[in-house]
Parts: sequence; C-alpha cells; structure tokens
Amino acid sequence: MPLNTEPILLNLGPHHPSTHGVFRLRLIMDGEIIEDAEPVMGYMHRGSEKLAEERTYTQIITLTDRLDWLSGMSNNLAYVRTVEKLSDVEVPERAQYIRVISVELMRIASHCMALGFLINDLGAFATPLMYMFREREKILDLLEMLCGARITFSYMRIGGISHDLPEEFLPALRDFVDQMPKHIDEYDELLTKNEIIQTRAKGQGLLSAQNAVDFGVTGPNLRASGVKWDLRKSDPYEVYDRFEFDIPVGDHGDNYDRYWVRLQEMRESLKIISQAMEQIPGGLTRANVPFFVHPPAGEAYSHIEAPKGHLGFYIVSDGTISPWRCKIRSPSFINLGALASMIIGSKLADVVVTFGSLDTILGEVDR
Amino acid sequence: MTSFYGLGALKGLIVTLRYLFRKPFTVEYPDEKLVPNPRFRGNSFVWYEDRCTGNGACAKACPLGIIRIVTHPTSRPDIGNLYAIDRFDIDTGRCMFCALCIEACPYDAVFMGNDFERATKTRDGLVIHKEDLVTGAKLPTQQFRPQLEAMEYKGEEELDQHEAGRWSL
Amino acid sequence: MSNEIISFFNTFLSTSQSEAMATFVGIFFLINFVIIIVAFMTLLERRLLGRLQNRIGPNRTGPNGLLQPFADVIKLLTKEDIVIPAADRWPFNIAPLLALMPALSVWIVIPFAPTWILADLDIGILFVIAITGVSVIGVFMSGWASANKFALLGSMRSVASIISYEVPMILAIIAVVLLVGSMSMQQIVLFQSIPLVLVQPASFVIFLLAIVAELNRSPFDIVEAESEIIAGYHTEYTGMKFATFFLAEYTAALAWSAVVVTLFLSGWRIPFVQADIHPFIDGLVFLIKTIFVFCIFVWFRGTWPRLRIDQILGFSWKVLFPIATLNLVITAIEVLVFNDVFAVAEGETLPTIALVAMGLINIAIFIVVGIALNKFIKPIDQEPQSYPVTREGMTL
Amino acid sequence: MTTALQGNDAAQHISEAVPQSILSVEENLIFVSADAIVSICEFLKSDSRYAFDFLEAISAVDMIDHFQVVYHLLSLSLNQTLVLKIQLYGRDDLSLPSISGVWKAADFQEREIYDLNGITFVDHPNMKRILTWDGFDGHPLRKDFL
Repeated sequence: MPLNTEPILLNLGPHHPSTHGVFRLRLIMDGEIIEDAEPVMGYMHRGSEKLAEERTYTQIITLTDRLDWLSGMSNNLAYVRTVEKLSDVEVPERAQYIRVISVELMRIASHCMALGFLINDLGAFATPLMYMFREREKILDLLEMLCGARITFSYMRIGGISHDLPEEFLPALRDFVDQMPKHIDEYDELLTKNEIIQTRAKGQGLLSAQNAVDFGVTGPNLRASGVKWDLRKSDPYEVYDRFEFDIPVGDHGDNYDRYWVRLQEMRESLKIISQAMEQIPGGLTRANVPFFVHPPAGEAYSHIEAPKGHLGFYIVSDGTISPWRCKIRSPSFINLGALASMIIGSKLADVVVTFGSLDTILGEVDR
Repeated sequence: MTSFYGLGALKGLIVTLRYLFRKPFTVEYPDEKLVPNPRFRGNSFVWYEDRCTGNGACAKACPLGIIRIVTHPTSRPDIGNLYAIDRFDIDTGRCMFCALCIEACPYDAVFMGNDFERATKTRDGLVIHKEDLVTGAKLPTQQFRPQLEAMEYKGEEELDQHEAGRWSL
Repeated sequence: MSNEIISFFNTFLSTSQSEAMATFVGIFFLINFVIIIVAFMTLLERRLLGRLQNRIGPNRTGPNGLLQPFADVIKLLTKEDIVIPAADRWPFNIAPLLALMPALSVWIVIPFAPTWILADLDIGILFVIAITGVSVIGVFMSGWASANKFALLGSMRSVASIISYEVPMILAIIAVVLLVGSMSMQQIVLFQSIPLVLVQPASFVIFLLAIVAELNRSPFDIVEAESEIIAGYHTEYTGMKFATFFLAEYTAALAWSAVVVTLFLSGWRIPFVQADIHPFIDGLVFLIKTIFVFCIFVWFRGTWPRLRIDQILGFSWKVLFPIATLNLVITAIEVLVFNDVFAVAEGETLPTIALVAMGLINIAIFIVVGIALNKFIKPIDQEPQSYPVTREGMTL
Repeated sequence: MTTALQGNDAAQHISEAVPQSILSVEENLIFVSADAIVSICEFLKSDSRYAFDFLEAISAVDMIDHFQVVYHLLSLSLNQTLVLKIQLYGRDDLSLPSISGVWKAADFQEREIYDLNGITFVDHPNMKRILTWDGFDGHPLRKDFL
C-alpha cells in the first residue's frame, strides 16, 4: 500500500542560525530531501546604490565598507579603481603595493571567516571558528595599525590611500606572515584530513563548471568548479602582475572543493604579501586629487577579484561631484543564483553546508 | 588509501587537546584592556578652538551631515577679524567614524580621540557639544595627522594646540 | 547504606514503613545530589569547551564562575513560560518531565560504592536499557506537540537515531553480560579485577559511540543540530520547561557516563587496589571516573563536526551492528572455551589470567578486523571536470 | 590582460548575423535594438570569435527621458569584454525581452532591475520583486522616486 505523504514547506530563515544574516530559503521538502528551493532576500536592503547618488565620490567610500563587511578593503579598492578609471588618475606605485597588501590581508581574513562558518554549519561546535577568529583578529589588528579602524576601514582614496604605512607595520606584518602558515597547517590537521568533514562535504552541493559559468558564479566558487579564472592573473590590476602565485583549482565543484580552494588561497595570499613586502618602493602614497573629485561626464565599469568573486562597480558620471548612477555588481548576489540548482535533491543538512560554502554575505546581496 | 580510516578525525582530537594546555588568546575586557593603535579612530573627538576658523570643511565632508557649526563674525585684537564659533556639535550617535572630517580640515583643528568607552543611556548623551570639546581631554590620535607620527606622539599625554597642528599658532 | 537508614527508622516505625521511608530518603538525596552534580557539569562543559577553543569560558559569576549554574537557573526560572497557541497543550507540557524521568531513574541502579546503591536489581543493566528507551517518547511528544516543523524534524531524527543505536549498544552490553554471567550492576563491578575495557575493547568502543548517539551529542547531534534545525525538538520551549529538557540531557549524559564506568572502567574500584577502603573514597573514585568519561564527550563535541542523518544511521547498521555481532560471537566462543580450559565451576567466575588472555586475543582480532575494514572503505571520488579556458597572461 | 573589443568590428559581425539590430556604435560599446537582444546574445555566446560565455552584469540607468540597460559581457575562454546598450524611451510600461534563457546569471539581475528600475522583462521565468517586498510602491532607483 503506498503511503499517503505530502511535501512540507519549510521556511529556512529569515532568522536562522546558519543563514549568515537575514536570508530566507523557501524549501519544499519530501521528508528531509529538498524538492524545490527558492531564495528570498532583501531583508537587509539599505539602498546603497541610491544613497551613492547623493554623496560625493569620496563619501561613497564609506558606503562600500558596508557592502561585504568581512572584506571592506576589497570593496574600497573596487570602488576607487572605478573612479580612477573614470577620471584617469595615475596611482603612485607605493600606494598600489600598500593596496595589494591590505587587500590580500583582507582576503585571508574573509576566507578565515568563510571556512570557520562553513565548518560551523557542518556542525563543529565553533572550535575551528574560534581558531579562525583568532587569526582574523591578528589581521584586524594589523589593519587597525594601518588605518585606525577594524571593520569599516575607508582606507583607500581616489588616487591612492589615505595615509602611508606606519613605521611598526612592516615588522608586525612580517611576524604575521611567518606565523600564519603554521596556523594553516593546523587547520589542515584539524579539518582537511578529517573523515567526518570528507564524508559530509565531498560529493555534496555539486556545481559543474558549465553551470558555474552560466550562472555567473565567480571567485573561489568558480575555481572550485574547475575553471581556472582569476582576475588577478587574467586581467592584472594594481601590481598583481609582478607577483608569483598559483591559482588553486578544485576538480569537482563540491562543498569540499570550495573549502579546499579557500584554504589554499590563504597560502597564496601569504605568498603575495611577502613578495609585496620585499618589493615595496618608497615615494608618494596619493596622487594629487582634490577632496571633491569631479570626474568628466562618462561611464566606467571596472571589477576586481574580491574574496567572494568579481566585485564590479559601474559608475555613470554627469560631471558633478556625485555620480549619476553607481551600480554595484556584487559577487554574493550573483553567486546566490546558483544556490537553488545546487541544493535540489540533497538533504536539509547539506542545504546549510552548501549555502555556507558559497560564502554569501547578506550585506552584499541586499546592498 | 594510504592512511587508516578514522585517523584524521583522531588527529583532530589531539589538535584540540593541545589547546587545553595553552594560554587563552582572549583577554577579559574590563580587567585587562588592549591598547589601541596610535591611529585608532576612537569614539570621541579632539578639537582645538583656537585653530578652528569655522569654515565648515568638516561639516561638508561628513557623509552623514552630523557636524553642526554656528558662527558669527567678530574680531580679536591679536588676530584681527575672524569667525567666533557659537556651536560645534558632533552627533556621535550617528557618526560612523570614517575620519573624513579630520581629512578635510585644512587647519588641523579637529582630531580623532582614542576613547572608546562612551556608552550612555540616551541618544542625546552621545552628542558632543562645543563645551565638552573645549573642556575634554586633548588626547588626539594619529589618524590622518602625519605630524603627530613624525613627533612619535602615541596619545599618552595631553597635547596642546601649538604642538598639534602643522603650522604653529 | 540503606540498612543503616532502615535501622534508624526502625526505632520509631514498623519494618515496612521504615523501608519505604528509607527508599524515600535515598531517592531524595540521590536526586538532589545528581542534579547538583549535573548543574556543575554544565559549567565544566562550558569551561572545558572554552579552553579547547583557546578562550576562557564563563568565569565572571562568583569565584571562577562557580555560581554560573545558579545564575542560569535563576534566569531560566524567571523567564516567561510561553505555550504557543497552535501547540498541543497536554503533550507539550508533559514532554519535559517524560524526558527527565528516565534520566533520573537510571541512577537507582548505579553502584556508587559496595553498599551505596539504591536498588541492587538482578536485572540492573536491563533496567537501564529499558528505562532510557522511554526518553525518546518525551522527545517525540515535544516535537509533535510544538506545531513547529523544525521541532518535528528534530524529533523524527531523534526516533530514527535512538532506535538504530540501541541495537549495537545492546549487543555490546550482551557481550559484557555473557562474560560476567550476571546483569546486576554490582556484580559487574565486582567481576572487574581488571577493567573490562581491556578485555572487551570492541564492546567499549561500540558502546561509547552508541551512547554518544543516544545522547545526541556531537558528532551525532543531528537531533538538535543548531545550524540546520535551530534547536530541534525544544525549539518552542522557554523558561523552566526548556531547563527541564536541558537538565534531562545532561543528567542522561552523566548517567550514561556512570554506566560506562560501571560496565567497562571497573566502577568504584580503585585501579590496582583490590580491597575497598571506605564507601566515601569509593564513591569519589566513581565520580571522578564518571566525570572523566563526561569530559571525553565534551572533547568530542569540541572537535568534530556533525554527520548527516543517513550517514549516522548507515554507520550504525553497516559498521557498528556487524562488528558488535562479531564481537558477541567471539565472546561467546571465548567464554565457552575458557570455562573449559580453566575448569570454572558453576557459579564461579573466570580467573584474572583468563581475562588477560581474552583481552589480548580480542585486541588482536579487532586490529585485524579494523585493517580488513579499511581495505573496503573507498574514498569518495568523482570524475574531475574541466572547462575550456585558454587565455593569455594566465599560466596554466 | 582582458581586451575590450572594438565596437565597430563587433557591430559588423553582429549585423551580419542579426540584421538591423545595431543602432549606433561608440568606441567600446554598441547600441542595439531592444527586440534583437536575445538573438544578439545567442550569437555572441555561440560564435567562436566571441564566445561570451559569461554575463558580467546588467545595469539599468535612469536618464530622465530614457532608460539605458547596459550588458557587460565577458568571455572567460578568450578573455575579452564587450558592452551592449539598449535605450528605452518613456517611463511607463517599459519592457525588454529577457536573456535569462541565454545566461542563467541574468535571472536575478533582471529581477533586480525590475524591482529597482521598473523595467519588465518578457519571458522571464519568475518576474517578481527581489530586494523590496511584494506590493512595494514604486521603483527606488528611478530618479523620481523619493
């Protein structure tokens, strides 16, 4: 006799421990298995794009800090690069090196959080998260030394950075770069080889390379799917073409690969930082750009490889001190498009892991 | 497979066990305070009345428009004509401590402070008035003030207005 | 102990009355003692987890945070007791008690010392298995009555995992009972001239893993997996009802730790000391051992992520169940053969030398089984995929 | 380095494949007609000279008298970019053909444009608001929204 069952509708979120913010997944489930999924977002819509239309170009830097609050520096960089492209500003070399150092530090911090929360979603009671918080804390201390703030940096300026490195920064950074590989080895020992994580994460949340490209997925998620695409290599901005580093690529595009790629990227970022420390030249850190920038009327699109993927800004200027339109192409928002196709057919427990492995920050999704 | 299945999970146990015998990384806040860096953008402001010309550059630079300046023209025998500042209010309840006002000030009159313990019970209590700024401790941070970095001032003792700015008054 | 109390009451009551009074007094002391120990266990777990995570843990309430359990209780007592309108009231209210009752009942048959046991039942271990099986009803009831999908999912998971893990657990216990020849908890302790963990290593490991699953603790904590189903079956509970669930959970954790100590770690017996010195010292040794076992659970929780429900059930039926059955067969043969070899008479137990020999054989067998199983486990592997990306500037 | 394709060459190829679709050409961007956008995108995705397998961004800009919808295309395999632009005149009942059948990445972005700029995409599988709630009045990124 066939059992008379019916699918249940489960609202995962908006207030749920593993939605990393306020995000809702409408799930149609047959027991524990997902039959249909629809992401519902916008609970944190702050209208950054509209706000940008009535702020001066310099003031918008403070808005970008709040897009992806785990990687404020990268957001700053993506924005100021667009304005520099729009108004044709040449950035001094020293400033470019400092930008690269701070952005790569930010990438390590952001990946730390991504991995920590991913493992937390896998069910470890916060232990790897706490270890990774500790490393992030050291990075935030370094960045505080640099610009005086820990989350909302506002460090980049159009034409450079707000002020030069303090004297004690480079020795402290050297200490960090020497220590960090040991911690990454420790994560390897605690997590990478752990059979529980392997059985949980391997083969789940599959995203094929074809699908990843089609959905516009970028960043570590794209590389985990086997597409060797990194803007730092394929379209080098700032001074990235002067550094030797590899791009880790996953094979299958499952949750484990997304974890593994991020862990390896932390090592590569450390390589970049130590090379940048050796190469950093002297000189100015800021081009001669007025506080109230007047870019000529026109438009510019530029993107960088933020920790989450391609972070692009599309700015239309009408020649006044504030942009006519400032569109943010945020990686998390577009990566989320692939979520539904990745979780259909898997179990509820894997939904949160897949969502965590996409490394979505809701501030960036809703803007 | 080379290793024994389950060995990785057991190794993880040893990693966490090691931490049982290490000193905690965290500190207990009210008993032990971490020293903020010299550039720290604290929760307070330092303002030198005599350096301020009331030109409102900081108010214009502020993305949130929370600096309120009221002036009237007057003159002083030693300086000559100038604007006297009636009000200089900063609503730190809405401030996001981006330090753009510090950057905008051409006369080095306003600085970030390094205080971070300014909790109050009302939002009004967070507004810094001119009187508070005049009487408050003059402990500026190095945020966007290279001259303080050059003199290796770390924010430990009070700094008067002659030393603080790029041009002595 | 009970004899002394009975003789105390005998001075002014009849025999049957004084036995009843003695039982009452015993239960009263036992419950209070257990609950206070459990309260401090919660603090111990939090402090220990803190240290495993390189942080301090709660230490602001009282000296070293020792008053934290009381602060928690006061907080929980003063919270509003919410029963959501859609809830099924009766099951909703009874469920916490149904969850707590079995966890407390287990302590009746736990021997703290040679004389300190509330009821030395002949079927002690069977009683433990039977009474803890009831706790799942409380969990399921709360999940159903909460009118919450997360709670329902949690309780369904709970039923599935507890039923699955009772099988290997009971098989592991049967091996011990076969060896000892008695189900009485006190007899099991008295049998252990060397701790049974050395004689029955496979039983010990299976039993430990099974009770971790039974207690819904990490890595098998799917029932209240906070990253998936928030708090599982007690999502809708607040205040004291939640506290009762919380208490039930920790009481059960401690009770099962005590059962582990009784079955495998020679109970109240001090290692290498054969005679019992004083009931108080025996009780202290028992408590220390119990807390040690509890700390192992905390250690697991602080290190490992969670498995998925199908993996947990698969682990029970595909790995633990065959090994437990194999272990049972081997133990049965061993008991038969060794009884013959050492010419053990009816009513006597095996000598220590036989246990040592048995332990060595068992350990050897299970190392071989482990290596053989390792051959069968295949790593999860898929076809690598690639995307045709050829571009200048990128070193492939 | 990523090369930005010259508008003229691309426009010629496009007009060969999809006649009467090009309105005008600037240095790096091509103004195309709204009706032809789906076939242009299909051509650009499948043609081996372009291979635009990746949709970088769709943006809409309110120009008071008209709306611009800007398509930033990127080719991962050939490492090149192209910008397409559509101009939509008027302010009410604006609609465009959806390209979510060509690139799935367009799905969310078109919903966002519908939500914030009020341009409806025809043949979109799930055309509803994404960032604001259902029943929200107005479209926030229009210049007349206050």
